[in-house]
Amino acid sequence: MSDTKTVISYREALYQSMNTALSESPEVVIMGQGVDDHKGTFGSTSNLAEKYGKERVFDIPLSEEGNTGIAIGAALNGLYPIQTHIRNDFSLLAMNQIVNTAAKYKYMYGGHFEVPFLIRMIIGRSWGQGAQHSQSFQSLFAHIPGLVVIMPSSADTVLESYNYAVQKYKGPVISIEHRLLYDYNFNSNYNSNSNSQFKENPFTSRLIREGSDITIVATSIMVIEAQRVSDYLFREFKIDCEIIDLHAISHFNKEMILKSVKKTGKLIVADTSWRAYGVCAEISRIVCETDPSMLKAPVVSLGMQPTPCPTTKKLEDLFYTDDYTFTKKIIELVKGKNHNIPMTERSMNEAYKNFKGPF
Amino acid sequence: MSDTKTVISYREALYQSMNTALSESPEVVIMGQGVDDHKGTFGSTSNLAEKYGKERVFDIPLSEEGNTGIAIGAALNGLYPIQTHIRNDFSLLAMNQIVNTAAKYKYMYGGHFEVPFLIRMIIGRSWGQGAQHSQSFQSLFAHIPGLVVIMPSSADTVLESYNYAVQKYKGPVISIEHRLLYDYNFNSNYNSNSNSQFKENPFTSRLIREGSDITIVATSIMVIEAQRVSDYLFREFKIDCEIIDLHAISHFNKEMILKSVKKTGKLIVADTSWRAYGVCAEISRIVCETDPSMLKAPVVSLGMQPTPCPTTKKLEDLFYTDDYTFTKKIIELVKGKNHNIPMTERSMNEAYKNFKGPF
Amino acid sequence: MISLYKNLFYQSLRIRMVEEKIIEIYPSDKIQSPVHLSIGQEAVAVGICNNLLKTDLLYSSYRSHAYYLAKGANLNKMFAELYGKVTGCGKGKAGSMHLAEKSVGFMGSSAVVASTISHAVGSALASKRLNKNQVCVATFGDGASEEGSYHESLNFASVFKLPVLFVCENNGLAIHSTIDQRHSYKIHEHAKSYNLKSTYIEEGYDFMKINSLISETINEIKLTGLPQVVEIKTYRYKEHVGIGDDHHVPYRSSKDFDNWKSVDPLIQDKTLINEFSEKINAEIEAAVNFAEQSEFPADSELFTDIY
Amino acid sequence: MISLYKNLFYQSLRIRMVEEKIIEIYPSDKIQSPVHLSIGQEAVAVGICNNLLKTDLLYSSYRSHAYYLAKGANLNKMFAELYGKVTGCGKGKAGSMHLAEKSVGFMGSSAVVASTISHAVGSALASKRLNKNQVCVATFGDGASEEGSYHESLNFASVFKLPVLFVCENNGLAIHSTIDQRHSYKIHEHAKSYNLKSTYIEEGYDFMKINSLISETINEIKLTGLPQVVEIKTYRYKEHVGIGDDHHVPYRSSKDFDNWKSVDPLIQDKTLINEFSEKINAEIEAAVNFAEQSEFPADSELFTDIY
Ligand SMILES: Cc1ncc(C[n+]2csc(CCOP(=O)(O)OP(=O)(O)O)c2C)c(N)n1
Ligand SMILES: Cc1ncc(C[n+]2csc(CCOP(=O)(O)OP(=O)(O)O)c2C)c(N)n1
Ligand SMILES: [Mg+2]
Ligand SMILES: [Mg+2]
Repeated sequence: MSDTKTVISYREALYQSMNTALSESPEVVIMGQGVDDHKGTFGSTSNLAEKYGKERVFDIPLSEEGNTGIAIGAALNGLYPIQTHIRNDFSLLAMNQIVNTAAKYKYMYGGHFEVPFLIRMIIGRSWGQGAQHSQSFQSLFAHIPGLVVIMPSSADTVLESYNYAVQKYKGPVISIEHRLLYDYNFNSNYNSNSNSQFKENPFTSRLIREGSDITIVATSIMVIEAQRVSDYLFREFKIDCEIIDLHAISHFNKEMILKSVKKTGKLIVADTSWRAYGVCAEISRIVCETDPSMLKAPVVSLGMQPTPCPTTKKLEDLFYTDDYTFTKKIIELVKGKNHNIPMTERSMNEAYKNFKGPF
Repeated sequence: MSDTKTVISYREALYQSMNTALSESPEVVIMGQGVDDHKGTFGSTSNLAEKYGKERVFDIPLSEEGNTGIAIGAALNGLYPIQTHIRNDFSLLAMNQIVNTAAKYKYMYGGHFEVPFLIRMIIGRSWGQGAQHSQSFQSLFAHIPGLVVIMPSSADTVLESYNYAVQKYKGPVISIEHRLLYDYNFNSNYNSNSNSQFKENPFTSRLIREGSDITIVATSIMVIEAQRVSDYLFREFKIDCEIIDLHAISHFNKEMILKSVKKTGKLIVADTSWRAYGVCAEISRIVCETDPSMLKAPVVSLGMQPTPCPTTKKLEDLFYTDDYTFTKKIIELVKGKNHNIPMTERSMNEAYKNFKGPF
Repeated sequence: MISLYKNLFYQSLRIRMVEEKIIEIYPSDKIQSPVHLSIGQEAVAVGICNNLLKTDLLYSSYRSHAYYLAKGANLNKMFAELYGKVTGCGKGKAGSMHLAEKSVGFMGSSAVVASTISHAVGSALASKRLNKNQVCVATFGDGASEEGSYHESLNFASVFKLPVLFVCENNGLAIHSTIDQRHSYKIHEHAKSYNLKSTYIEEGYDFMKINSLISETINEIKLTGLPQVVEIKTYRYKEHVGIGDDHHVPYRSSKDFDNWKSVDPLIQDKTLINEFSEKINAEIEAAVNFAEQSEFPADSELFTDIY
Repeated sequence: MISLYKNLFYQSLRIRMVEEKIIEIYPSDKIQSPVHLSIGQEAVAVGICNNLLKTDLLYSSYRSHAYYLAKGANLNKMFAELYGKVTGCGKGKAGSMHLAEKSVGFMGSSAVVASTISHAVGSALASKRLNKNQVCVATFGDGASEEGSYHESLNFASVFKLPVLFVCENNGLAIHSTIDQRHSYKIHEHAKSYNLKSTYIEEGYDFMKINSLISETINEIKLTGLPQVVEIKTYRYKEHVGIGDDHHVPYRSSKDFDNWKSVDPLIQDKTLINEFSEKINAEIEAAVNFAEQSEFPADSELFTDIY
């Protein structure tokens, strides 16, 4: 095993996985609104139509329900379709096909059919996206048996999951990507480390930081925030956070979470969506059904405020969790409310500050 | 306050609420597939078209997304539409309108618009409904700020909620009714007891049985099952269950639940849907975020097995919770696994046994 | 060699007799799943499927018994499925509303109206991309054409020039709702606005006529690779779901019913009925027997085939 | 009295100048929300709204600045909204994509393509049931007509005979995708299959022509109570979202652009531009000022107006 590390952006990882899918698997087609235009789904499908032909990478009409049914029918007859929704919000129009047919195709007919396909859905944040361009529906999909729901938080989780989905997995996979991750750079071991367990089993969670004081379960971009906050807390106050990247919202590693919470006794869940009936709820259920006494303090959950997303920046900043709150909650959980640690109101992270829409 | 009790069926309560809506509120229309036919939405809208005219009670095309948008537009211009989905499953086709527009109309435009309407959705169980006629999407809707989501479990919760929704509430209400409740008879205090707190505040939970040994939080038909099981356990073994009818899936009474769990230390949640990202998850979150130490034992959740619903009775019986399991779980929680209480495999409840589809 | 007429008659009669058997069995509660009978509509399924190869893919709705049989799937497995047995085509998990049989190209039947129309389009896309030379068929009711995905499917198939045959079985009803309450358009006229060829047959009881039109249509689709729509007027004899008659309910006229029956070969052609009944009955008895004798799925089957 | 031409010109120019002001302000990042400009398409909004009463209800898409203004909503409140201020028409919660103003019957503008078309149908249903004598208008793009709910909306409006005007602003593009990649149908032809009247105007820059057709159409709708469709060809000058030009990208030809500009009154009629610019500028400056001076919503606003 070589230890050569490469640095690639999330966008490059997406592009690589799309490129690999097309080059390695002749049955792959990428069908989505604008996948062949000059913006190429925020750069993740750029020039692939030119490279592989418009028969394999093509634009489709604005017909989400129909298009999803078409992907399912195509999958049933030998293609591997990759679909894209440039906003997660639009996937609601395809909910019937995703939930009533894709998720059930294999089971409902007694195991005789398979529907292998990938739906990429993008979630956003910041810069006035407003109520209809800011939603994050992982818990809706993960409630439904039959769907694999993932939220890649890094270049390698993209590469592992997408390559596996296309090459090995035979059912529908829903992947929710965060637009603000696209410009992040990541250390990637994917190509050097050919034996990674996650290549064979990507639909699970990752322990990405070991620590003893508190367990942070995070999804998507909140994993990055968790890392930044944890680094800061360790550097400044020797608070040692354990971070689990939940990744597989429908198939997360329960044992990993339970083991961690047993060790730390403290749990904070940071997700990109609303908290009610969301990721924190599900993690709480797992803990409560196993042994609630492992919790030595109340659980804290971070997510969107229980409102539609307002457009104005002033309110939008309150709508989302900032890392000041994240930091504060961790300190309070670990050190108690009277912790005496000086906290200055810290700014939002760089990505949100520098990001300028529209996207 | 008179204490005259009347006995009415769930179906009659539905019918009464529809009739009251039409007679008291000239802006009400009932628009739904088959609402004016001789079966009248399982009897809940029978003859209303004849009584109030086909301008007010009318059939509509098979166009769930469009129809929901039409209801929203109608609500914005002065009507109060009542829509029906004879299966909850079909509402997925309307998800975009429900989540992206109805739930956000008031907020997104700064509070200047209101969308008062009621969507009735029916869930089923038993008799080979299969994968696409058996789903129960309360948690999907309740995840979304802006929606009131209720699951009436009795005649009075129907009357309280629907009359209030139509006469007082100004936003979208989603009500999930259980088909197998339609034939149940209930004691009704609605007409005699004119001061019920629930007439003024129906979108909350109800403590329907006080007890000290365990807290049961139940939804929809599981409330009936909880009552039957609790009566049995008290009669036979003096196990004393407290039952909370969650009712308002989006607006349940947290304090009521926390108070009860603090008292009993034991919690069992019985819901009509899948457990992952479902009602038990959300209740667990509330407990965990408040004080997990109130739990003296692991939480138990009952719901559908994590599979699509199989059609054959043999597997369907395993897919749903039966009251044998319900009873057993309670005894184990209260008395411990080595409880020595003799348990015979009890049959499914009468409704499921006697129910013959198709519906 | 048996004549075309006799062959199509035989197939149609077989479907009717199978469904009449279901009616007979139903009160016993051995079939615990909602059934949507095709009685009166058999000629449509037979006229279509007679022109399809096993490799041509067909998708239908919950009203699918006729298609299952006409496409050549196994009768034993059908009764076993209705009985909820593990030997059924869907291992008992499917029931009446979700019959399918991959080996004969019967690809699915959904209980959500219109939801399989787009599947046929997608399969045609795959056929074209992978040069499989299949025709893919979507059959659906008049009600289904009201769903948005019907519009989306027609448009996609036409823009992408896909070999799809859309067949609307227009029985004039969606449950109890008549078509004039629901449609502003004529199905076969509306379809033309998507720049595709569309035809209409009034005599949905006439399997010969349907067969010959579909034969021509399929040939054209194979030749041109372009989608077409066929609308066929037909008549549902039984109630929407279940086994009862419901002409006593005033939502439709029993005069229409009488007219339809008076031209229905499966009622009128007593000679052929007599000729074929015995053989068909024997096959049905054997299938029912097979179903009765079969096992229910093991408990563990609840958790298989999800992912 | 000012002539009709001058009046419509003034309104169109005002919209264009407002959007040009947005372009000017945008780099400052004071407007933090995606803007979909109507530059090039103003005549459509003006030609429609000139024929509507305040009580007639209009729904549009995220590309709604033009409709907001043409329908008579307040310019101060618009800039304040773009600035995210509490004095905005949506208290800052709406932003560019969700302008609306109840008092003038501008009922909503959604960022989900096609999602408001059915709202107009529903409002027309209410109008009919409650005898309000309103016309309800849905405006939407060519891309929106691909969504299933468009089909559902046309059908419903026609079956129920509702006073709805559907106006498709056909700019030939959905983001960067050209119409021939997406449409098998001609919008105004397809609409006719729903048994409703449908017309087409090629000259989407010509507010006089649009105005006169819409005037006739609205009169007919008020008279008959029946829905109609109007398709208007138009041209989007700017990129789909944002303030840039993108004719350097080869997804569309700059020759078309040049042709369009050569007939665009808002470019060609220098006399009127000169006559009106000052007045309009003053109004815009005042509005920007109003926006600048206004307050952001209080934190507590986050939690109001949900239920
Ligand atoms: C999306 C959806 N909406 C409503 C229903 C309820 N439903 C079942 S069958 C049916 C009528 C369908 O009519 P049609 O498409 O003409 O088929 P037919 O039953 O006449 O063969 C309806 C409304 C459903 N199953 N799916
Ligand atoms: C349901 C949905 N699908 C996709 C999108 C992404 N999107 C935003 S605008 C647009 C193009 C719409 O084109 P058209 O309806 O012609 O309107 P135009 O922008 O040309 O005015 C698309 C695809 C969306 N907002 N909503
Ligand atoms: Mg029909
Ligand atoms: Mg356009």
